[in-house]
Amino acid sequence: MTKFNDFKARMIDYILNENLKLTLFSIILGLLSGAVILAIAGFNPIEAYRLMIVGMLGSPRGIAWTIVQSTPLILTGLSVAFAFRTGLFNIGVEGQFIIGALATTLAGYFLRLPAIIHIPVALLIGMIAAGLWASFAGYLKAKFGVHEVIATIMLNWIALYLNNYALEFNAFRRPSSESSHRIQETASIAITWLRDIVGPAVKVNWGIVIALVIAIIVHYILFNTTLGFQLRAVGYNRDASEYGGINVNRNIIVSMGIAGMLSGAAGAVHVMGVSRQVSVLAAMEGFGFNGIAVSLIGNNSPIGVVFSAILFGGINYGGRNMQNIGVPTEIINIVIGSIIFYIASYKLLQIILRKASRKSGKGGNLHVK
Amino acid sequence: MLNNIALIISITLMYSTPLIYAALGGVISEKSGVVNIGLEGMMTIGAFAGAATGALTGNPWLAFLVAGLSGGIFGLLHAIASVTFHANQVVSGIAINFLAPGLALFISRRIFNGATMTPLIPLENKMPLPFSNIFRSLHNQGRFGNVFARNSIVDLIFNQYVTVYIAFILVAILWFLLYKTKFGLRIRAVGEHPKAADTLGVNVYGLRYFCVIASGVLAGLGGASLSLAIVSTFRATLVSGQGFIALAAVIFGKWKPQGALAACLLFGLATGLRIYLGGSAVGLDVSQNLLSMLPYVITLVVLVGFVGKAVAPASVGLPYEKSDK
Amino acid sequence: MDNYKNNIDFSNKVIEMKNITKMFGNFTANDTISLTLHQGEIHALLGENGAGKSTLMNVLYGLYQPTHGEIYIKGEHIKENSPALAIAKGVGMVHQHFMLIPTFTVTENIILGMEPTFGLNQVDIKKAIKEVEEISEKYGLTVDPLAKIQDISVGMQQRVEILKALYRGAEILILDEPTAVLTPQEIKELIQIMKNLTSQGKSIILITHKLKEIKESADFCTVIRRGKQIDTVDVQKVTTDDLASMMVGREVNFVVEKGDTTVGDIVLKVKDLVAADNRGLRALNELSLEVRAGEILGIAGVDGNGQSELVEVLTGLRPVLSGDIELNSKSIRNKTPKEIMSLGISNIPEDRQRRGLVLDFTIAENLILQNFEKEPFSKKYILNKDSIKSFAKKLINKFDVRPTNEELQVKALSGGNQQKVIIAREVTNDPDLLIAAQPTRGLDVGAIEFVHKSLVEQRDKGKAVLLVSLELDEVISVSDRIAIIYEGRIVGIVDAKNADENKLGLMMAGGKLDDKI
Amino acid sequence: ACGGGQTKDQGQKPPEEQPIRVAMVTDVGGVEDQSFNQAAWEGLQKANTDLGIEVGFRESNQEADYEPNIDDLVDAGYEFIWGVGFKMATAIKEASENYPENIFGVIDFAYGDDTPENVVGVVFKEQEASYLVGLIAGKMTQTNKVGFIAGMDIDVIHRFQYGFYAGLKDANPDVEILYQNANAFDDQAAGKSIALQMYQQGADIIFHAAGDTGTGMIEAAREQNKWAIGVDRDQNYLAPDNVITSAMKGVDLAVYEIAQELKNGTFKGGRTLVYGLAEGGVDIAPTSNKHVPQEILDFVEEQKQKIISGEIVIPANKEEYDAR
Ligand SMILES: Nc1ncnc2c1ncn2[C@@H]1O[C@H](COP(=O)(O)OP(=O)(O)OP(=O)(O)O)[C@@H](O)[C@H]1O
Ligand SMILES: Nc1ncnc2c1ncn2[C@@H]1O[C@H](COP(=O)(O)OP(=O)(O)OP(=O)(O)O)[C@@H](O)[C@H]1O
Ligand SMILES: [Mg+2]
Ligand SMILES: [Mg+2]
Repeated sequence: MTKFNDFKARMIDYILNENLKLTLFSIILGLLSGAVILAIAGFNPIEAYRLMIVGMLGSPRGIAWTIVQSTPLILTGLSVAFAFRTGLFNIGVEGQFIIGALATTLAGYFLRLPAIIHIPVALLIGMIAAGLWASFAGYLKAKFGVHEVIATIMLNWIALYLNNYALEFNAFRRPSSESSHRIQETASIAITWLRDIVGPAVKVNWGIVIALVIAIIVHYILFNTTLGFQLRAVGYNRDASEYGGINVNRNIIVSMGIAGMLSGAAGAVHVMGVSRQVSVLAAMEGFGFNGIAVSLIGNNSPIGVVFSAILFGGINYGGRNMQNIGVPTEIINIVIGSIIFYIASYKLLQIILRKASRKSGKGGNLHVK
Repeated sequence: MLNNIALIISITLMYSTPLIYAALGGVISEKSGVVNIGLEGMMTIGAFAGAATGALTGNPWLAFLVAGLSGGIFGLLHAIASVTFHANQVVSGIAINFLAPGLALFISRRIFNGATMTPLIPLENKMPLPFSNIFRSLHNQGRFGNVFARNSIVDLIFNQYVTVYIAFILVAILWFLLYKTKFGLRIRAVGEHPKAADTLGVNVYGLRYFCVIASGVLAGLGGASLSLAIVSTFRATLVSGQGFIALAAVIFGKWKPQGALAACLLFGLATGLRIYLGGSAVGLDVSQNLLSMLPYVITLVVLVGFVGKAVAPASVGLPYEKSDK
Repeated sequence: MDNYKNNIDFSNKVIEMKNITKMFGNFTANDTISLTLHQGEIHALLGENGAGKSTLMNVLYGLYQPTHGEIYIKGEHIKENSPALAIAKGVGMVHQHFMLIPTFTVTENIILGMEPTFGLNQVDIKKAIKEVEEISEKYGLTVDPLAKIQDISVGMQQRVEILKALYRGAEILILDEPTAVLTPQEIKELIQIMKNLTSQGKSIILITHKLKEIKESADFCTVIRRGKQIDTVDVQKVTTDDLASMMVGREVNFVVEKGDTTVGDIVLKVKDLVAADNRGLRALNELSLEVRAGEILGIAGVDGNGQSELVEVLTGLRPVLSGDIELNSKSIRNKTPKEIMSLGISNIPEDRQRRGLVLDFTIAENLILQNFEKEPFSKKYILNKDSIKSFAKKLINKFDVRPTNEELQVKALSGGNQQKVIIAREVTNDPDLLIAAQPTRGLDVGAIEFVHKSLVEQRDKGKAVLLVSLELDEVISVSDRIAIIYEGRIVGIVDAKNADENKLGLMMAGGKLDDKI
Repeated sequence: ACGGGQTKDQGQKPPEEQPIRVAMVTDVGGVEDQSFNQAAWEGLQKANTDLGIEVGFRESNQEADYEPNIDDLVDAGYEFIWGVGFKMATAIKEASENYPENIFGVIDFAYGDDTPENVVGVVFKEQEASYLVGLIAGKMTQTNKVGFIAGMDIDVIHRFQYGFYAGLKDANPDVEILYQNANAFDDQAAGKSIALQMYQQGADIIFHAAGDTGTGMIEAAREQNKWAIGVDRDQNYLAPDNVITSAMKGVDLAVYEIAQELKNGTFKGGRTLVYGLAEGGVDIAPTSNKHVPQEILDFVEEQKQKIISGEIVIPANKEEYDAR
């Protein structure tokens, strides 16, 4: 019960906190910038945004899709955030996602198990595979001093080709397709009954629950366990941690491993809930790079990541509705880019907000960090 | 065999060139203490602006210039965020990776009737091959046998687009700038210890602005070296990840222009090998997917085996805040 | 009017700061402080940690703008001050935390911002080196112009800082705690250098916590407490005790109070220890020593003779090449820091911000940095926040850490309070051996008193204490026995009661004593 | 309607027929990708102008967009929805089950006997067009070396590949074939490098089935002043002096014809439409006469008729090719 109160207190903290205000303000400014571009290009920004919002919130279907699209982003965002918290830049989420999806598909297709076992097993196998994959980058850093940014960038591409290589095998590839066999029904986390409500084609699945539970676990690990304590200590000050008896190298590997597991969970949930297969990849799908953005919008905090993933997923999903009036899809990226840009320039926002509050006579205290 | 080697070298140069520009951009920015993860986006906008200008005006040099400028504009954006407003530099860079490609496609659709691909530039309006005529005339003189013939070893290696030579010259210039001039001394000081530089009256913000904008210009040129020389058009997928490879090359090359050059060449070479080995003429019976991993695996192996720990400029990634204004 | 240590030209006021107030947000760091510096004068600035000394000097140097008040340099009213302007007006500042670029050479550091050039703006390094050599000769500040900062001693770095100012033609030098990291020898040299400078017409503002130095070198002293100016006094007319009580607002006890001790068994035994430094050179050269329960063994030596490496080897951060270390008769050679810690060694590290603390962690988190895996702070990998909190509250109270909020990040604490956090943690570990490396560096007298008391307390509880310090005074007054380290070897051990500063100094410099005491 | 100031004339009109609404979901690359998606869109636009059919599209930026895009179009009231590209086969099939009232089509995929009643698959006999360009290459090569660049090692590409090989060998048994799989549809630099290598090894004509990667190949042809053969559309405009012909695929035709059927009410689902030479769904580019001598074109025409009549069957994969 105290645990819950603690969590609730943190939630309230987060919601009332300065960063959130700035984030919201960034979102508004980002949307305004997008509006300017829309207007310059000759579209009616209000109509375009109306379509976007109706797209994401106007119907149970839209809300459901938004959640479905946001689910993997919560997990990839958590992965980036977790690594950031421990002083590592995990730019390899993309590859870890691919590995997680691949491993889960293998487990989902080849294993014959009752659903109650199959689902957790497939999820875990995806997470572990991706965890090992990422911890390899951690190992290279710990053992040879290879910068994790290079290692993970290289591993992204290796993962992509590994996925395609796996699909060269006839036992795995579905004949006359560019995809693998489908996972067994017992490994699916689809919520079929909900489809009657939100629409038959919406891939509603338990992934969101898994993602939220994992977000809480990540938060808990970071702030309430000895592991999190060590990882954060190493993230902030490697030398002091070493002096304090913490095994820094082991922590780098563990941290990358956990970050990888989170990306792997994203891949697993995507497979079990939505795609049910993996396909030959011609290019990066972007779950990982979007995860970086999600993490940053969410201020690298697990709770923030959940909200920002939903926002990101929502804009991405709802934004496509703007095509109805001929707005090209790139606008979505421009809007997202602007939001991130304003979030980055929080100092600018502080200045604007301070001026505004001075004018309105409130004179709020606006110190961030 | 020699011809094959020459061909591999020429493919190496081709693949490396855009990376060299962008990596140099990364070097100068990070030397001054600003991480530039937006290289990818800056390359993309440069590739687009170059190809579009080239297609519209037919003037490759103007196109090259515009590409640099457009990269520079995004550099400026990055500088405003990360220098003036003390943004988290990674965040700002990521923003650019969303904004720049988005804008490139958006503008492309506006000016080319909805097309996400720019019109092909005629051969004669691409960046020039400066030695092409010399080689041809030398060859025509006949005194040199077939040494200068098309696709001879000499031709394959040395008859490159001018962008290749410019890239190499830029490496030398940047090296000179950073390590021989007072400007370079100050840039490096700002990247290592901005406060120390500040207390000596060195203009930390000014230098960082310069370096980050230059970084954008270089990345933009790198994009244009793709769209104005290697090919002659822009597509959304043209850059696809090369900015990140360049970023890796910066670190791989230990934040030095010559190091980044070596890293880019290594990557290009690995790609060249992959292409060479993948040809049916070699008769290697290996999955293309495994072969495609080669450049990335080689990079990792070299890093582990030969390069060792790299030390970044001490203040890279940290916004410099004057304690008081 | 006469008898000043330096040739002061009282008719020439080179600096006048009038009623300077500097606020950070709602916090007043300087509260209407006035200060006058005459040509040729050495003016000391004294105050506890956080009193506002550095802030005042940063205002003078143009790094901060004053909230109120006026600055005159050589009679000229300075309005929009900036480092560049201050430099141009002849002000040079040696900052408390060195402003040197470790990967640059001495020359590069000195000329930065004022580089001689030729051709295409190329740095004329030859000319630069010549100029550096010239000034360093003129003022007796010998340096190796081509050495990298990271390879030279702090004393040398200090000289480079002064040279930086002089290279810019500084007439007025601000030295912010220049002696905090120097050896006694280097301090002597520095005082000589300062006198050289004033005799050549320079004026100096000196910040230091060491009253002895003020007495030795300064003419006037301005005392600041909590941002307020207490007084400006003629140094000749006051005693060190007067200065100390002015500064802290109470009487300060300089004598380390310690009774006799009963020495017990050998706790630490180091035998023929060999280890390398960062560059792979031999830093410890068959070093042997013993520390017994209930005694403080002080290591005296000039910086760079293997002290840091010794501490690192003892705490498991640096590999032993040969020789052995025994703790309570068990070898701890090449064990991990964690194992060593659990066997009973605690350590107050030399570099508290880098090694001692995670600055972004709270006080509470720093207090359990080594013990978070133990009960009651955690159980089965889960942290127990309540017990962490109450533990922190207890220690904050016991060790008088201020402010008392255990949720505060330690980066918000002053140096002295940061040190208290470390001491609280290490002492509470209840070690058999406590290693204290430069434990009072940069602390004010009040804080120093506290640290010394803590060390003696440990000894009295029957613990072994190894004190490594560059402050000879400190080593003599705190230790029971003193081991002199020279070139990675213990070259002599003396009883502290019989210690003689001159003899120790001689041994520290490599000289031999005929008779071992 | 002009008499007596009638104001309620709308009401008296016979209820106008609701226009038929057809939309498509693009693959990555967007609707103006100068390729596949664009061809489909052109077919729809023609249906719009000629037949008054209301048309729309949704662009996908990644695979995960397919399903929401299809769903959106259903929601927006389109009754017929195209998935452009075999990668959308799964999504289209599922949509057809979820929305039995709607009709769906997929380009480049055959569900065979499993084709749902409200789905139509469209496939092309790429091998037939490839065979014809193979004939041209076989006849025109001067070095007796011809190259083929694959985008990936997959079924669709095999149809191009083995049809091309068959044509080459039929026209010129001595010809040596250089093959390379670029393993990417979007790597222009790879396409160019591979082509340079092939030209250097003596090939004088290269055919590609590699999407954007092939654009790089055509660039190499321009620079080396060698011959190239385009794919999917008439790619001569990319290098008018070098692209001698292209193996075209009439995606626009298929899309248009289905629209016509819808309009006429003759549409029937549950089947796979196969577009070969006979149906006019594949062919060589109309610009082929710019570079290919008339006698070769005549020969090609002759062979084309034989294919149409069924006299020659073109191999669509390695097994069939080896069996010849
Ligand atoms: N940039 C700043 N922002 C806010 N407060 C500051 C800042 N710099 C200093 N302070 C505050 O001003 C007070 C005076 O700090 P200052 O550095 O001048 O102390 P000091 O006398 O130099 O101490 P020490 O002896 O430890 O060097 C401190 O209590 C500190 O909290
Ligand atoms: N930007 C800041 N905001 C708030 N407090 C600050 C800031 N900068 C410095 N301080 C505080 O000012 C005080 C003095 O800072 P300073 O850097 O001079 O350290 P110090 O107290 O002298 O420590 P040390 O003894 O290690 O030299 C410290 O308490 C520090 O926490
Ligand atoms: Mg100070
Ligand atoms: Mg201090």
